[in-house]
Amino acid sequence: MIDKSVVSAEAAVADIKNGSAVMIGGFGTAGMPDQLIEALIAQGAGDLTIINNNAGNGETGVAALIKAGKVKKIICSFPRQADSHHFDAAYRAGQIELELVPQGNLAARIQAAGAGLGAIFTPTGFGTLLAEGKETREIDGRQYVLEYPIHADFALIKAQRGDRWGNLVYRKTARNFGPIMAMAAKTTIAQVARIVPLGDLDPEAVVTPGIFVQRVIETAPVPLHAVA
Amino acid sequence: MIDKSVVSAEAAVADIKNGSAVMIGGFGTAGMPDQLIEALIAQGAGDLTIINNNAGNGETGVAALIKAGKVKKIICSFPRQADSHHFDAAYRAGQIELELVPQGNLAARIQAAGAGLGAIFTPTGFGTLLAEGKETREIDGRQYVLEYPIHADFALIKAQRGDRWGNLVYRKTARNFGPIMAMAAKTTIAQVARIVPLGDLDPEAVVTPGIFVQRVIETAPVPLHAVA
Amino acid sequence: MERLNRHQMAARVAKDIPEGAYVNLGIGLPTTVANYLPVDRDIFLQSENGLLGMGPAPVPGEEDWELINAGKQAVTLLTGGCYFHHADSFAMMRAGHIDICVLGAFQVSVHGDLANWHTGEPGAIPAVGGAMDLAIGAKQTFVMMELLTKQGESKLVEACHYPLTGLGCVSRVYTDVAVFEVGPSGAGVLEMVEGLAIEDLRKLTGVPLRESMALPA
Amino acid sequence: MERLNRHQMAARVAKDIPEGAYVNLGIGLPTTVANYLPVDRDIFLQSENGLLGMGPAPVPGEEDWELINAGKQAVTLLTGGCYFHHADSFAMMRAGHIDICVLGAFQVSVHGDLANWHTGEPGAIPAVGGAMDLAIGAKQTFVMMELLTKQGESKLVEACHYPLTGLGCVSRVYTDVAVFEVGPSGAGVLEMVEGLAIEDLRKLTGVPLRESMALPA
Repeated sequence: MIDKSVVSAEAAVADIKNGSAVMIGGFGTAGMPDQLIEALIAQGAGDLTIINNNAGNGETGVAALIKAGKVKKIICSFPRQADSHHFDAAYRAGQIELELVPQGNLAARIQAAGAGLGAIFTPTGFGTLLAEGKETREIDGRQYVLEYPIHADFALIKAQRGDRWGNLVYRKTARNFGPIMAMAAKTTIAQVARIVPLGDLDPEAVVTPGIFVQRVIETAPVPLHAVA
Repeated sequence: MIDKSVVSAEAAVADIKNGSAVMIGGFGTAGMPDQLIEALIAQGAGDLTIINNNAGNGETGVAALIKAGKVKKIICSFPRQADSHHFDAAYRAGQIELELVPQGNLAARIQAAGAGLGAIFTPTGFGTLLAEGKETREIDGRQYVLEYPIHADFALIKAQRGDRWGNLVYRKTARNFGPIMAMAAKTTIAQVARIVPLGDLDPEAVVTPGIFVQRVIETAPVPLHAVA
Repeated sequence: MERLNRHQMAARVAKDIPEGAYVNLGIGLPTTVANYLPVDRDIFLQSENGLLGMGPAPVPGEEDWELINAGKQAVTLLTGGCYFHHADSFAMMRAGHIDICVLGAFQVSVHGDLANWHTGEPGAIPAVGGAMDLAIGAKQTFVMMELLTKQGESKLVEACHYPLTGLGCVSRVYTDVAVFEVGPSGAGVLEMVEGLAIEDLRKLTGVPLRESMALPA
Repeated sequence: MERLNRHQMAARVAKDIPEGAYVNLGIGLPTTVANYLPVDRDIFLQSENGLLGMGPAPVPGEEDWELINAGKQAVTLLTGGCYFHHADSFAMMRAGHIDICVLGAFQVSVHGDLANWHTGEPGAIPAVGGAMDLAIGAKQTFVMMELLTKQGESKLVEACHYPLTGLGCVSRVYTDVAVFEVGPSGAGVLEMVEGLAIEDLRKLTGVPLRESMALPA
């Protein structure tokens, strides 16, 4: 019997190593897998390359990971925010490398990795600083930039419900990068509000098929009415 | 008030013109929009370029369109089948042009069109007849072929339920090419078993958001219990 | 001359959004356009973080922080709206499924180049978000901005000197004193506030301006 | 020497599919492998037309023709299975999410080249389906075929003369008389039916063959 559920966030992230590339889901705090990130900080792996839309908000999640000095490089679209002070400080101190990617290219490059493509020609960014030095091509009268897939060793994502085969459904706009990051990482770890019996998820409504998920942890139990 | 429902299949396909590129959903007969195809044959437009996984089965659907002499070219992955005699005859008589595309490249090229990409490097087909004359490139030690998006003027697809904003859900493996064709065509027309009131479709379970669908027709009414 | 305030600017942009349009409103000033869309029109607001059919802000106290917009403000979902992942969301933009996107700007050139993501100042931390995708992806990109900087310099320019967001992507510019069309053949004036003459605009902007007062009502 | 029949070949392949594997079985002979997978193991069958967790054929009379496999036969969905669209389905293959795919073949070369989609005969109508995607996408591609054609020619060859499906993609070949490993360093024999010697296989195939009888049980 295959059961991808793991007893704790600590156990789920135990094999993340120094230097790993780690995708972290979320758009701001919506969909950010906070318990997995806390476990990762406690676990101690450093020199990480983090792929996330932002570069941390406030004191928790990706911000805490940066504050703890675990992040060598971040690939993101929107690092500078009102409450991104931990990233700002590390960046100004030259302690963190930034690869800034337009958000749609970030999504497309992650999706390309999950789909096994070698590269894509995307129109976004053509003629801007963010395409400097990159190969470009005119196709059917429009200008495109060649962009490469973004792969990762691990993806840490947050979903609403999951089952022991790793099938996932999300909640509202907390879905964001979860489904495509799950496809792009070698090992995907999902924190879910509730692990449900196999068959509870409607097969027509599963958003992430279990093939893309290796481990599932249930976060602190929440009363049923709050997770419906 | 926006209402994308159209009164009949005839009205829905009325503006398809000679020479149009038309994507048709379905894998074999599962997901084939039979009523839209019948209406298209009756409507009379010819010299069509058809994009479909197959090249018709038996006497109905794409097979009937070919038999009626409306198809100039077909882009598909699997034309030759036990019951593809209308295609076989037209092909051997030199009356139809065939662009044979590996099924995954077909899906990826349709998805690339729907996502606004200019081209993609795909590993499938490298070193084979189907990549002859195409640009190739080694990326990270793997060989890829450059493939271009497949766009269409129209997509005719079949879904299970739809609403007046064009949101769609599908049924089992009849989903297949529907969601990606809807994204790749200028005008997408969906035949659905039932048009439901706005709000009846679970926003977490909508597979094709209404933005990708321009017209919805309800096919012959079916008792409720048969379409649940 | 009476300049439009931010509310009036938002109302002016809203007037040009037809029923049935799929629209993305950028963060900041453009977000306020939503408040002026007529409630009897079905207009579909898309948010880059994965929703279509975005509704107004929730009643205070009823915020759901997993239902937010691109600016990370709590929003609601209209009946008939739906959720999707980030790749599908940006496919909507990049392939022209979005009819109109409304963005703020540091500068817009008369040819429709847009600069709105980075001042290029040394030490400034750049952040681009979805701006580049929106700018070049939507069928039409509208810019909404005050015409002049606080220092009195025109933000409608011959050529942007801030780092570009996209080339030739803007079609129309809504400002506090006039509405402009921009593009390959340069800039034209579509509308002006009362009391302003086109010569005044030419002086304020320092760029060549056509009279193009033929905007259909 | 007793050749394996088709059922025995299917059972032999099934033995090498571990619990938890994501597997795609090609149309024709490989489809029969499903019948020999132990029911007490969770093995996930994927079908290119958009389902994961494919179950056995339905009871006759209960076919649902919107629930079919790649060969367009009626199937069922296991509890815990799900549906998805074609782009996601082929992403599963192309990016190596599928652990094992089992395909039939016209020819396999000692280096793992596969020919299974087209005889290349004049007048033959080509059809490729998902074969090329499966062949090069899965982590491991197994071929399942009778070793000899009806004319007695070896289908394990030095170099395929039929049009290729993929280059160097096959890792193992299950036949009615032996199991081979193939790859960059050529072909090796992992198993033979009783009564057969490696010299017999060398004669039957006409290709150089290593002894590689170290397959873990």
